[in-house]
Amino acid sequence: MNALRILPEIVLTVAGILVMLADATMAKAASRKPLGWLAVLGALAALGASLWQYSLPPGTAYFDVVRTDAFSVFFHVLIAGIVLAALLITLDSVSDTTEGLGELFALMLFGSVGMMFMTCATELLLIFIALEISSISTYIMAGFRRKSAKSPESALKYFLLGSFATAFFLYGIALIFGATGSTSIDFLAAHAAASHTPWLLYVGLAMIVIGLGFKVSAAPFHVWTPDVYEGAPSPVVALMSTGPKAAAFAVLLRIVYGALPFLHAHWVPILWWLAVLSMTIGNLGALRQRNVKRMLAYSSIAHAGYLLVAFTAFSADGIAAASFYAVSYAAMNVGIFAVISHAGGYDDRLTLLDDYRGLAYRSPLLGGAMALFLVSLIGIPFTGGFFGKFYVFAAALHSGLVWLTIIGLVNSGIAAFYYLRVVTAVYARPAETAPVMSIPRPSLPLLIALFLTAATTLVLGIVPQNVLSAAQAAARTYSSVSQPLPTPAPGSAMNTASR
Amino acid sequence: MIPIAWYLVLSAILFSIGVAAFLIKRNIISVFMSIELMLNAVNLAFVAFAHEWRQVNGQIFVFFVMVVAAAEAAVGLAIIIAIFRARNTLNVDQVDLMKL
Amino acid sequence: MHLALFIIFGALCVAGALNLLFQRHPINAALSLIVVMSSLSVLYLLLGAEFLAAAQVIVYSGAIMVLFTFVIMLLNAGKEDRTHGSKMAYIAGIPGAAILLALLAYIFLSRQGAFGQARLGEYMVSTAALSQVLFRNLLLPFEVTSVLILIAILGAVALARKEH
Amino acid sequence: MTDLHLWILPIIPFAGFLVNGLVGRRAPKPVVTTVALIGSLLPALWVLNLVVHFGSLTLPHIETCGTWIATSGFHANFSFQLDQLTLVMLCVVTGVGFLIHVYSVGYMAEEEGYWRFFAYMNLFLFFMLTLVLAENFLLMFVGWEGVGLASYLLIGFYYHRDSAANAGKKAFIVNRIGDFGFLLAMFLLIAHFGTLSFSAIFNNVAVHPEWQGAGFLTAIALFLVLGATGKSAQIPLYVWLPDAMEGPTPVSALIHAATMVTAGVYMIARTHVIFDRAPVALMVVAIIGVATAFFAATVGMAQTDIKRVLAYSTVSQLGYMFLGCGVAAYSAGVFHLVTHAFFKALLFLAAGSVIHALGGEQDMRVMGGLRTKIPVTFWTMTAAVFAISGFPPLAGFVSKDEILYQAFVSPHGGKILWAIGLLTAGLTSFYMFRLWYMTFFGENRAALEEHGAAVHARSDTRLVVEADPRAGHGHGIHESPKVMLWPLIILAILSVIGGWMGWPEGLGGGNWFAHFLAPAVKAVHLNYEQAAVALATGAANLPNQAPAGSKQIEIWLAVLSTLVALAGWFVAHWMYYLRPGTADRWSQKMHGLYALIVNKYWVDELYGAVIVAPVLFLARWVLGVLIDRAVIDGGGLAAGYSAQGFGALVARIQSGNIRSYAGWLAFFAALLLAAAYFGWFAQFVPR
Amino acid sequence: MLTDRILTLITFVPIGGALVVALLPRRGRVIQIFTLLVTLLTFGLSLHLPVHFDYAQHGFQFVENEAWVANPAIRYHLGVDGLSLWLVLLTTFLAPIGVLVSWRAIETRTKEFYFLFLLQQTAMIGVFVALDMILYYGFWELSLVPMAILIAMFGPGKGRQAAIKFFLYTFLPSALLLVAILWLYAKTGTFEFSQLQSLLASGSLGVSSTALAWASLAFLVAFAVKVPVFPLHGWLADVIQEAPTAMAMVVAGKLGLYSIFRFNLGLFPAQSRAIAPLMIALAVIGILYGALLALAQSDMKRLVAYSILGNLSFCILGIFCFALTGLNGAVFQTLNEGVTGGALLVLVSFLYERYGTYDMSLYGGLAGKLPMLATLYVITGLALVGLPLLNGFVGEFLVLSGSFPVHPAWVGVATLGVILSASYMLWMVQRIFYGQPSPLVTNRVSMDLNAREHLTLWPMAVLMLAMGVLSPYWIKAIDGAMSGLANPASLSATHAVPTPTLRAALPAAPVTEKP
Repeated sequence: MNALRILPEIVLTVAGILVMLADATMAKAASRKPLGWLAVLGALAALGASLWQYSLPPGTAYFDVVRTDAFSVFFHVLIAGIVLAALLITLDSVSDTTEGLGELFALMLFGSVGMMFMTCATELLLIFIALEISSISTYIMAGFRRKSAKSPESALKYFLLGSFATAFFLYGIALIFGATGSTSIDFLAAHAAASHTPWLLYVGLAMIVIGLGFKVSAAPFHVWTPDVYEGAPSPVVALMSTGPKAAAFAVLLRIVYGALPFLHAHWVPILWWLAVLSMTIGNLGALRQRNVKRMLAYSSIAHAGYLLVAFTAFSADGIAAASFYAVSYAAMNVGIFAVISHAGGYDDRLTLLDDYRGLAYRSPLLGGAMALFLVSLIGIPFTGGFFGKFYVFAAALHSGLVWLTIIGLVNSGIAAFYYLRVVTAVYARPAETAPVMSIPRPSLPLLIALFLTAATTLVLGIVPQNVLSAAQAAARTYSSVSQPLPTPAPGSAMNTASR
Repeated sequence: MIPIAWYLVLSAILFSIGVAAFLIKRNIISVFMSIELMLNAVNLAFVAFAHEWRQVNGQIFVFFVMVVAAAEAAVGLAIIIAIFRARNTLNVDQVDLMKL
Repeated sequence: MHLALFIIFGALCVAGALNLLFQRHPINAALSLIVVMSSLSVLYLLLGAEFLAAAQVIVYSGAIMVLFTFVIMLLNAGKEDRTHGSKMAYIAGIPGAAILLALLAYIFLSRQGAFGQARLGEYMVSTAALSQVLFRNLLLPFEVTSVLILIAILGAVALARKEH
Repeated sequence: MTDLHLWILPIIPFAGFLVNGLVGRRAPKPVVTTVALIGSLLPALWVLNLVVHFGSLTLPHIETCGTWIATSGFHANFSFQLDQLTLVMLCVVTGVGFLIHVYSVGYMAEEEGYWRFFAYMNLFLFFMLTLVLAENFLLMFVGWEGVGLASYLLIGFYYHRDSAANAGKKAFIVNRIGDFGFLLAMFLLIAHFGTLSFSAIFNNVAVHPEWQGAGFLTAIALFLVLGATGKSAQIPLYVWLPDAMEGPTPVSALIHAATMVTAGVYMIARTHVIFDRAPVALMVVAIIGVATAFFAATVGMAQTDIKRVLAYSTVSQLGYMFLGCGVAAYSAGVFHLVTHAFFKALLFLAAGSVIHALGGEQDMRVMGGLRTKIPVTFWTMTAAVFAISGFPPLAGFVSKDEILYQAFVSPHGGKILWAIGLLTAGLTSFYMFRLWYMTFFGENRAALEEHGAAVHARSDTRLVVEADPRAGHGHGIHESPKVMLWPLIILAILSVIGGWMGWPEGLGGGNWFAHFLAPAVKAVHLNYEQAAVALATGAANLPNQAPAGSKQIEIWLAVLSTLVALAGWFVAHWMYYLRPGTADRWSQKMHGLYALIVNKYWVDELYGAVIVAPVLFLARWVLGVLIDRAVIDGGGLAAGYSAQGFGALVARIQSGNIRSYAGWLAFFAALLLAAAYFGWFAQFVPR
Repeated sequence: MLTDRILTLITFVPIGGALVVALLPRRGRVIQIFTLLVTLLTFGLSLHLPVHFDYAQHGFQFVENEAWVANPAIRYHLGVDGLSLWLVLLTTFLAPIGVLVSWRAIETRTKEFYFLFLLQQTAMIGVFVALDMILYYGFWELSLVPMAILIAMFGPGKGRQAAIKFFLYTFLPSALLLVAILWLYAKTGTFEFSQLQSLLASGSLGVSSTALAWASLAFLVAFAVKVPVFPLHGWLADVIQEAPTAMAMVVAGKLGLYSIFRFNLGLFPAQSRAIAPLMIALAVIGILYGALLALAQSDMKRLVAYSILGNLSFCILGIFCFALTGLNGAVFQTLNEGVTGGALLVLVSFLYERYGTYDMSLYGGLAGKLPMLATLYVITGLALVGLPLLNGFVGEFLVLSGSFPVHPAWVGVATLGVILSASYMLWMVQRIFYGQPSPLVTNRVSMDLNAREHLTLWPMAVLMLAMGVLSPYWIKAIDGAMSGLANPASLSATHAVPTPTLRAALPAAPVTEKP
């Protein structure tokens, strides 16, 4: 029974080990792509296992170290989906001779084990270890393009600054431990309010926010993001801009909503400022970027800001909105990196905005997909990006955060500029002087990845009900949030009667 | 009889020196070492709090931090080797290819 | 006795840390760090963490720092140049570190009454007691650590492997 | 109530327009001609039918054939009305219209845009008939704008010529200024009456004597006057009419002399109930009328282009009609309208015949001695010249004299108005005879006989150039074909006898016309109680007590005006027949005055400098460059650049240096911790 | 029954067509023909609406109302009333024309073009039929995207800049619109238009009037930019200059104006009245400004753009005087602008296809070479400047006459616009068609309108005449929808005639006109 509660993690670990072993036994010159398919199978199995976990009754395992509930399963499914797509993207963009491919696939699988543990752990110790698993695997993957000058630098920056932030995170845990004598989320939720040293909690929480803020690239702890995204291989960016982030947000939710909800008067203002700064700095920074990956890095900062807005709502809707947003952001961001890593390749042939001019001429499919994802990133209705943003800000406004909503939506308006610049570039005529770029034919994995992400993006925008219900079920696992989900509209009986 | 708070202050001093060292050191390996210093500072706090609460969990946490630090060290040093191969420098100021 | 030990090894810690800060050769820095770590193990002992004190010496001073020194040697790292690549580190960073120190020290000292006293030998955690918790309540994290180590090995191999 | 199907009247020419407009380009010329003539003849016949049945009608006869605009707050129908005034206008429009159509068949025979011309002409008839038949202001406005459109199209008929295109545009725009007044008048009417129906409004006004002199009625009337000055080419909006002579001559005859330009007069007569309640507006009308009459006459004295002389003459004569209306003698105004239609149409057609004869020459200075060469034209024109100059018993004398008499005796009039009118009559006589002499007498100054068809360069017709050199055409001065001459003759007869239907009572006539028209245009009378109310409410200037004139006065005034006309003739005779060089000498002697007149008082230049140029400057530079480019575009750009500037600041953080990043992190971490510990944030969150 | 779902059909047939277009081969004119058929089908379906519309009833008809998302409570709620009825028809009517006008103008990347074109159709129709705020907002925002991409793809000059300018101009205020919608939701718990309307009207929400004023302002600005209203028109000229004709035809006017009618007047009647003086002033400025700037242009498309600005300002004037007649006129004028402005853009594009420039100074003397085109050009121009019996007059007249009693001075100044509009229109016609043929015109052989072009233009020309002569057919539906929005005082036909007090005291004296 215990094992079933961590079944997806086990599946992924096993798959990772299999990939690793197979890699070791294969001939040096042999193509490692079959390993990728093996990893894809593992991810699929993990996805199935995660979905299967919905049938489990909510409960804990291993002495209350992990808990399986609607919340953790929601994020498990999300992470399994992300890693699945990331693997497919990797398969598409690498060649048979790409170095260290076997390790890359294994690392992706192992990294997602960490991410998954982050979302289901209810013990800060496990959270810390899981966070390290996910972080360290990403540090490594960021440096995987060893021939490039940028990739190791990216890894180094990520590694050094990440460890720096981890130290803060760890200090925060220490202080919380110091305030309560425990590192169990459940214990904190039950007893932390009675701590006779609440100021240790304030400071500890702030340190945790710093650490996690770094992981989710929330301003002002965002500085690493553009550099790291620029240097890392695109398929890896697809993973690391979504998976660890979603997991880190889940952790933040666990801590602020699950463990320390009674401190909301302290953390809501902190997150408020983080949200405002992230949105503003992210969007303004992206305005001038000509490098598409850097631009998307800034964009991811901004999106972290939008997601933080949901946190500040301090309501069940806020949790649901944050969860929903994580899904929609993952879909569109993985999608756009699928396009970028296919068009630009594993070794980043296309970097600048102008390189993407006329992409839709070379490949209508890629151009169209890119436009779709960008439109979703802008937040145009009938895409996941819109509904996520809408739900986030609806939750914020419902909690009376008028100014935050205004700042956020004005920011999304500014953001439209740089996204649209890419859209228009993709659809503009290629410059006569530009060298003809050769876009490889879309491979099967790419098509699957694009279909997955595009379909998710559209489904989330057009028929969001199922995912929304799942997110709301996840939110309901937090009994701590006093504010109930808003009641149906007054006179909703009339709605149904009027037809 | 030492107040626990003194241990905590000591941990804070070490942590801050670690931060300062991270900022000042130019050699990447030294920078990495300052991170280790910061982790050690945190460990001290953990142990102090464990003593305060008479909770063994705090010590176990430290144990895990050591493990993690070891793993990090392995990976970190590998990254440093990789960057040295790519750039032939260990000066952190010269690893700023990507900017703006 | 306790106080004396605390002051001596606490001062050693700080001195080692400051030495790390000001030494320009990485080997010196590494040695300073070893001083810090070793002193810390004594402090752990003072706080009743005998297993940790041992692990500190074995893992940190013994393994990790050896690795560091090995890499320093391997890469033949010399005295670091005082390059001036960053103004921000001085404009924002050092004040930041100072604020951090001041803030934490202020908090701990102004509220020191909230904490108890550490008395030598009053609270000793035996390795057995520790392992009771470690291998029972925290078994899963312990097992998960294996994944972490696996990753570290995998990553170190992948990154540091000779290019072909 | 008998249904007269009044809607058929305008629809017929409209059908003609559609047929010619859609298929005329490919249709053979006879078909075009037939369609066009049917389009103008059938309405004329229908009007005859109306005349026959007129006695049996209850007047005003109103027919509604559909709703045009309908909201809950406002309603306007396609309603037509027939009363005496309408009938008179119908006769003029269809009668003269048909004659000019016939004339045009000859005149335009060789034109390339033959079909286009007739399509436009029928379109004009459609709108003009709509105008006079309308039972409400809105439908009248349809005709009002429509005739403007037809006028625009016809003036610009030779669109390849810039001057013609400019003139058309000018006509339309200046008319639009008038329409602006018309529109505002309608808005006021709607605001005060909730409807635009003539009968509803007029009945309402008629039963409210306490509105005598009321401000809103005066405002309405003054705005209507603005409209009328546009259409009827009065000061200050007359400037388009002389330029309108760029159009083919039949157009000038039909639209810019006989019918369209009189629409303003018709409108004032039609809405006289309002004007009766607005004495101030009446006075304005009278002053504008007499001023225009005099002013245009002076300009006409110095023009050398035959059509321009006639154009200014038209402006001047329209001023007389305004004067008539302005002294509340609406029937006199309308009567002059009718007679003027005859003789001015004739003058234009005859002038067209002259131009035709000379192969397109319009400059009188190179004419002369044509009397014998084109006798029919000469004689018919002579009739018209005498008529317009006011020689008894011709039409012009009767109607003009009626106006002057009314101006003299009417309580709304005044001796000054009369005196200026009389002076103008002399001027009219002078410039008409000047034209007459310069064109038909003296020696032929035209180069045509020597050089053949050399003088067509500034022609309005390419007759000579493009016609195949058949006999009588293209070579030498020749009389026009019969199809052009018959309308001249008919109009000449009408110019002679047309006035007799309004022969004044003072000179022994019955003034049948005035009596016939009276029910439609007679000023509102007050019954006793209403007068009492009017006095009690302090409304001054009760309208139209019976004019305090007498037969004596009427006779004396008639004699006086005849003498004045004779004087004008004599001066012209002396200057242009007996001593041909006199005019030049005088013009040199009175150089300033002459320059003033010959340059039309520089009014065009003045308007250009005071209105057109500033407007264009405003549009191009102030609004276009300063506001639109600098402020509005610039504002957007500035916002964009400032956002990008902030973006640059954000990018500054991204120095690429790890230590800098760490410094940044450390600083904000410390700040965040301090803030969290001291609880600063809670105070900085705007709710 | 299909007819129960008629609005869904009309709205989503285009997008269904778009999906098929994406799969069609890029061969020959397959895509064009297919798109034409789809748009014709949509138009045919939309004809169902006026035929089966109950003109006696003022509420929403053909209603479809189902839950879409449970929480937040978003509903799939569609319906039309007298206001949206004709706007839907206008949209579906212009769609086949858009295809026809693009027939030759868009030769490359047809698949993308028609895909986005059809997407745009769905978005626009959706805006008019959606009765749930979020559904509405969805279509509203969606309508920006195809437009922006098409401008960027096909803009001959600075297409990309224009696209971005357009998008930002409209998207930024729309963000504030979303804030306002969400705020209302937070206060009322519903996104449904009718419920919001009754809740706001009841005044039982307990929100401050200041807050409501800000909310209404957010609505207004978002819509005013899209119209555009005077100082917010910065995008218009650039966009119309760069956009493909089929898009330029629909970019301005109806969406924004409809939204002002529906939401600003419908939800915030009091706030709209409070801001009316400003809007009226802006409208009047806009009328004159648009006309004057049109006068200053030498580029045809820019001229048309400014003329559209001026003409749309009439609508704003009519709206914010709150007189029933004026409101009717404003709706009618909105329709006019779609037809007439669209036709003018089509004509301009036909000229461009022949001579490759929009610069009027290079033209001249075309009337002789292209008589049919010239004729239709003049007709359209006259409709635009408000010649009676054509549609423009009815709209302008209703707007001005209806608004006049409310603000005589402003309306009087606005009426000056009729002079200026005639000036620029006739000047344009003169510069293009009159005078001697320019070198450009003489050096290039070009045919007069061909069959396709006739087919493009005549429906619009006929509609201009029909709307000018048979306006009650349109207004009977509009009037019903507007009666709820107007000031009560303006409803009665009796106007401000000073009632004579003395008359009552006097014996009734029949007035006779003595012969």
